[in-house]
Amino acid sequence: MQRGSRRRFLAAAGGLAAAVALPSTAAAQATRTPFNDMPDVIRRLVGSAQINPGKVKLGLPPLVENGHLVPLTVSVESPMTEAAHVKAIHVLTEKNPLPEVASFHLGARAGRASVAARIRLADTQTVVAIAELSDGSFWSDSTHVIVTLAACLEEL
Amino acid sequence: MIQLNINGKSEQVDVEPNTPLLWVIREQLGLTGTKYGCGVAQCGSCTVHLDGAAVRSCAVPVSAVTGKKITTIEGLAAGNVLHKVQKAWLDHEVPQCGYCQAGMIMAVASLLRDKPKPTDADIDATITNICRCGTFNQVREAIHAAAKA
Amino acid sequence: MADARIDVPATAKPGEIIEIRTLVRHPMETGFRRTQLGALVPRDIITRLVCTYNGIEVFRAELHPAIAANPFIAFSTIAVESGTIAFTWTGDNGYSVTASAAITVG
Amino acid sequence: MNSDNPNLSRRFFIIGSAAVGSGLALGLNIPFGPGIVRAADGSPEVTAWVVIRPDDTVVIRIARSEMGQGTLTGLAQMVAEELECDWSKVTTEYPTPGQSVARKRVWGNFSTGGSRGIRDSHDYVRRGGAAARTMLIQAAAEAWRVPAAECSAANSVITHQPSGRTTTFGKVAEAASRITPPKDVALKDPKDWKIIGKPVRRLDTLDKLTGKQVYCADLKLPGMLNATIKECPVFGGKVKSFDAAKVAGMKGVKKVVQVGDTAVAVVADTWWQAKTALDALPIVWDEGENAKVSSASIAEILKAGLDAPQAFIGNQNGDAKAAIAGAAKKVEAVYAYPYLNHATMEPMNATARYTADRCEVWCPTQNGEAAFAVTLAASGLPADKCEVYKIHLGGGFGRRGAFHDYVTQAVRIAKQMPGIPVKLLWTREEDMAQGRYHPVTQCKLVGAFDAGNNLTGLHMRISGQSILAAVRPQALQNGRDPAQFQGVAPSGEFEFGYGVPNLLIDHAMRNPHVPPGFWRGVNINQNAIYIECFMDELAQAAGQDPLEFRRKLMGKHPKHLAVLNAVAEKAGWGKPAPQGVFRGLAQMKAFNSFVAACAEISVSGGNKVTVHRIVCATDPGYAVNRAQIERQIGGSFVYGLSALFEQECTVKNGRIEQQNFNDYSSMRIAQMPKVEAIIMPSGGFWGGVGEPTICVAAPAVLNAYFAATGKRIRSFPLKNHGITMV
Repeated sequence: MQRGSRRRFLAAAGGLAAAVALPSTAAAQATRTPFNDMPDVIRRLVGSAQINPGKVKLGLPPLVENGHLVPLTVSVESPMTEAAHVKAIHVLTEKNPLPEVASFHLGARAGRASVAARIRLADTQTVVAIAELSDGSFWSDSTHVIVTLAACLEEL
Repeated sequence: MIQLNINGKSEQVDVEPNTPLLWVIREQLGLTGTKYGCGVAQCGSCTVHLDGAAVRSCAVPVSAVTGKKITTIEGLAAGNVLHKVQKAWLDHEVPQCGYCQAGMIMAVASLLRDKPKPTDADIDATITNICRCGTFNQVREAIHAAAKA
Repeated sequence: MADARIDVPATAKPGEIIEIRTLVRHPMETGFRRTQLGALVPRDIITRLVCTYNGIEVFRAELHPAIAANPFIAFSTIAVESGTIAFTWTGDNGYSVTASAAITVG
Repeated sequence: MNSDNPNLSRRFFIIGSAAVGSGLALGLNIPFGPGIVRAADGSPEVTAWVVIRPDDTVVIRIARSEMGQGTLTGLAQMVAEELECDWSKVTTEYPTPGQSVARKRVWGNFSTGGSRGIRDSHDYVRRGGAAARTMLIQAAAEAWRVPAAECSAANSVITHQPSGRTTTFGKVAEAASRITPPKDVALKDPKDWKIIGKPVRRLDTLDKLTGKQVYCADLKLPGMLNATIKECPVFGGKVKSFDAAKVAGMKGVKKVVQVGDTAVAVVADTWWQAKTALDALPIVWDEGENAKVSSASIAEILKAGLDAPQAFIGNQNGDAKAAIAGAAKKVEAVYAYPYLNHATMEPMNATARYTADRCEVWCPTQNGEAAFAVTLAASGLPADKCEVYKIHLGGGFGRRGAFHDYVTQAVRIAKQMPGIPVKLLWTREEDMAQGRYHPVTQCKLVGAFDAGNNLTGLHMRISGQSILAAVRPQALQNGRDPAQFQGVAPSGEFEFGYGVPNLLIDHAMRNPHVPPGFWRGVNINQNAIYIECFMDELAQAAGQDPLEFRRKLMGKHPKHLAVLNAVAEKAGWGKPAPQGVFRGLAQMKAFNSFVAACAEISVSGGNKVTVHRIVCATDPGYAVNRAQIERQIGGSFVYGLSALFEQECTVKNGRIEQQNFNDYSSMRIAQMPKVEAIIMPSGGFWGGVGEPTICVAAPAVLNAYFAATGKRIRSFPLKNHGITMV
């Protein structure tokens, strides 16, 4: 939020008041045992479709110290029209306790298929971004990130 | 302006009189062989000679050394010839990280000036520098070798 | 710091792609950390961010424990008309926070 | 190297300063992009590991950090062995992490910790040397138009055997650098090694004797300013306010800056001015809840863990609890081990220069890649706009490996003064207050004997702080921190050396707020004291000799036993010691090496301990340089025994009480025992050297103290019991 001049809205709502909003699946997820089954999760996301390399650009630093706060960007080449746009971008990891990081759902109204977030990486590993396009095709990019702290702990 | 005689050269420095000699040596004169380790005269990394005697320069105000001959590690060798302590240190491969060794060498050079053939007890009583890498057995061997040189 | 900070341009031209940045204060407790007494700290995360533009959803994110504390999410949308861009974060333990910003398009 | 030349030759001055000068020149001037095959001085790079200059000088690239442990020389020996070069022509240089990123990590991991510098990289660095040799030979053969198979290399000379023609590496290096590296190369059989295994002289000694060696704290860049810093002394606390106006007019002061949420720094012309101003600067801290914590409150939490029902199991066989319940005789003891600071001789420091499109950092680091990672994060710039230059370390011991808080600080300060290089140097007091401390633990041990005095069960309950829980909680194994069981693990690098019919070793995790870190040896330090002192307690309870008692339990651990037997034999265990001298034993497997020690001490006045001699054996698989291994053994004992006798970091009002070497002392030469090293590499595996032996000194001395006095000391440091080392 560096653009101080453009930031003109601070919002705080009574967070806990809306207890009704708890979806039943969240409670189930909350107790999920750590297990990274990235290939299975990807398969569930894309079904029987092929995943093609290309179109997606995943931006992560090549090295991070502890992985607690890692800036992430994903952009996808797309005209972002009603006829041809990115429907979703999924980010996954191969060695975090759970593979899912985030899924971003967008459409033609986004204008540009580009998202940013800050993520956690538990270990030196490959991060994968998969884009689902409106024509049903899937495209992906992956990046290897070294968590330098992991090197201190190998086989301890 | 304070007038200093350091490694045989005359130097003038413009510092507060209570500035520790260590920081005058390191920051004003650019002689960084003398190290900062504790600032409270405990570790000996900052040892230099004042008129040949070892002192811990972190605890000596620069105003107290005018008129004295200061020798730092950079001034220990005689021109191109290593001091016998340096030579012994080389032969015995004393340093590990080496950060404390300039101070150690200066302390030992002063000891050998006072006691050319120090006993182990003399060494124990005089050399109280801290070395966290723990090269003490090589230090002791090298002192005896230097004493024989 | 309020719970949520959003960064939406106050004005835009019709058809302009605007960048929206959001930050919400939340520990995103992963469910993998341990307390001082070695007990597991239960998971407590924001699981979803929804952005609507005059009531129509234009962006949605599903979040997992691998999103860092104080989730920062940035995305874009096309300025189509004046009105309100609204945000709702929901998550574990009934968490729900909303924020909105007015935008003038013209 | 000519490093045994006592005269200050011209080379002395030129090479001595050139080593530093070229490093800096590389840092300041020379972009080093992908695909480049020339070193900074234009000499051809044969492989990423080997640059050969026309004068036959061999520059070997070293990715790991030299911090006194000798890894620079050891790794160079590895490359030189396969390269077949003239060892006297070898010099070294550090590639930078930025080059590593640009060249897809061609030099592998930079991390220098866990005693892994050599054992993790020996294979690929030797291959780097072997590939270069193959290419040099091929280049010569092509020039002579003869088959490469008819040529061989030795001592930097290539010979065409049939004709006897010769050339040198320097003459063919340019051509060799254009040859495609071989896909695979064969490595020498260890029995043919000529340089590995020899006690060759270190490559980095001379400059350390004359004041020429530039440590990072000595760095000077044009236009550089100096800074020093205070971070909230209560861990987790923040800066509430500070009154910069109070010091703004002081001589030399350029700026007072807040650094993150937690620290304040003063930037001045000189460091002494910065320190004087920071001492005078009023700072108000928001100390937070942790200000209530004390050593006593931490000890209470840990004590409760000793009997807590829930614990993570690290090693288990049979049913220890049942064996203890049904024992004819039980032995029980509780031990405790304190927080420790690394106290490297050179305090934490880093120099940074930031502009909107470039950030450069000069720092002492055990892991250049980690320093680079925090530089990227703190600067906010991409990898191709950042660079880190490793400058010689004044000690590491684990403080400069995993945590680069001091680099982050330096970048954050430099960001507030764009374009100006700023050197941040901590005071010793800051270094004591802002450590990443050896974690605190307690341990309860219960041994069970049957009526025949056979050990039937053992329960070792560790209660205390997990490093992993603090720094990488996601990597815990369902809550369990495997590193907690170093030295008592069921298998692997830290395998427990005893067979006990019913065994339970578990850990009740208790995590105080003090930030833990990796301190030379990590958790083997206290685990060795716990288990090896308790073994002596068990032997005593069984009325058996401590060596014989151990031997009976070590039938399935021949390598553990071999080092124990070696020290017992050399020390004369079982034979009378000199009058007043008492012996103690300990053994452990640590960092994949088998280590043992026998200490000989005497005690006067009941509390003045003289450690006369420690016989130490290590089996590290392969011994690359025995001279350096001996020095690591002696040095590790200084580190371990300083802690045993004199060191602890206590907590009061949430902060560390010790401030400097006056209240956190370290061994002096007068206290140093004679160290006799038995280096007995048995081959077939690679173990570490820098850390393993640290753990056996303390229990060996404690067991000897019991032999001398009949007293078991179970909490540390010994100074708290009025015991001093003389």
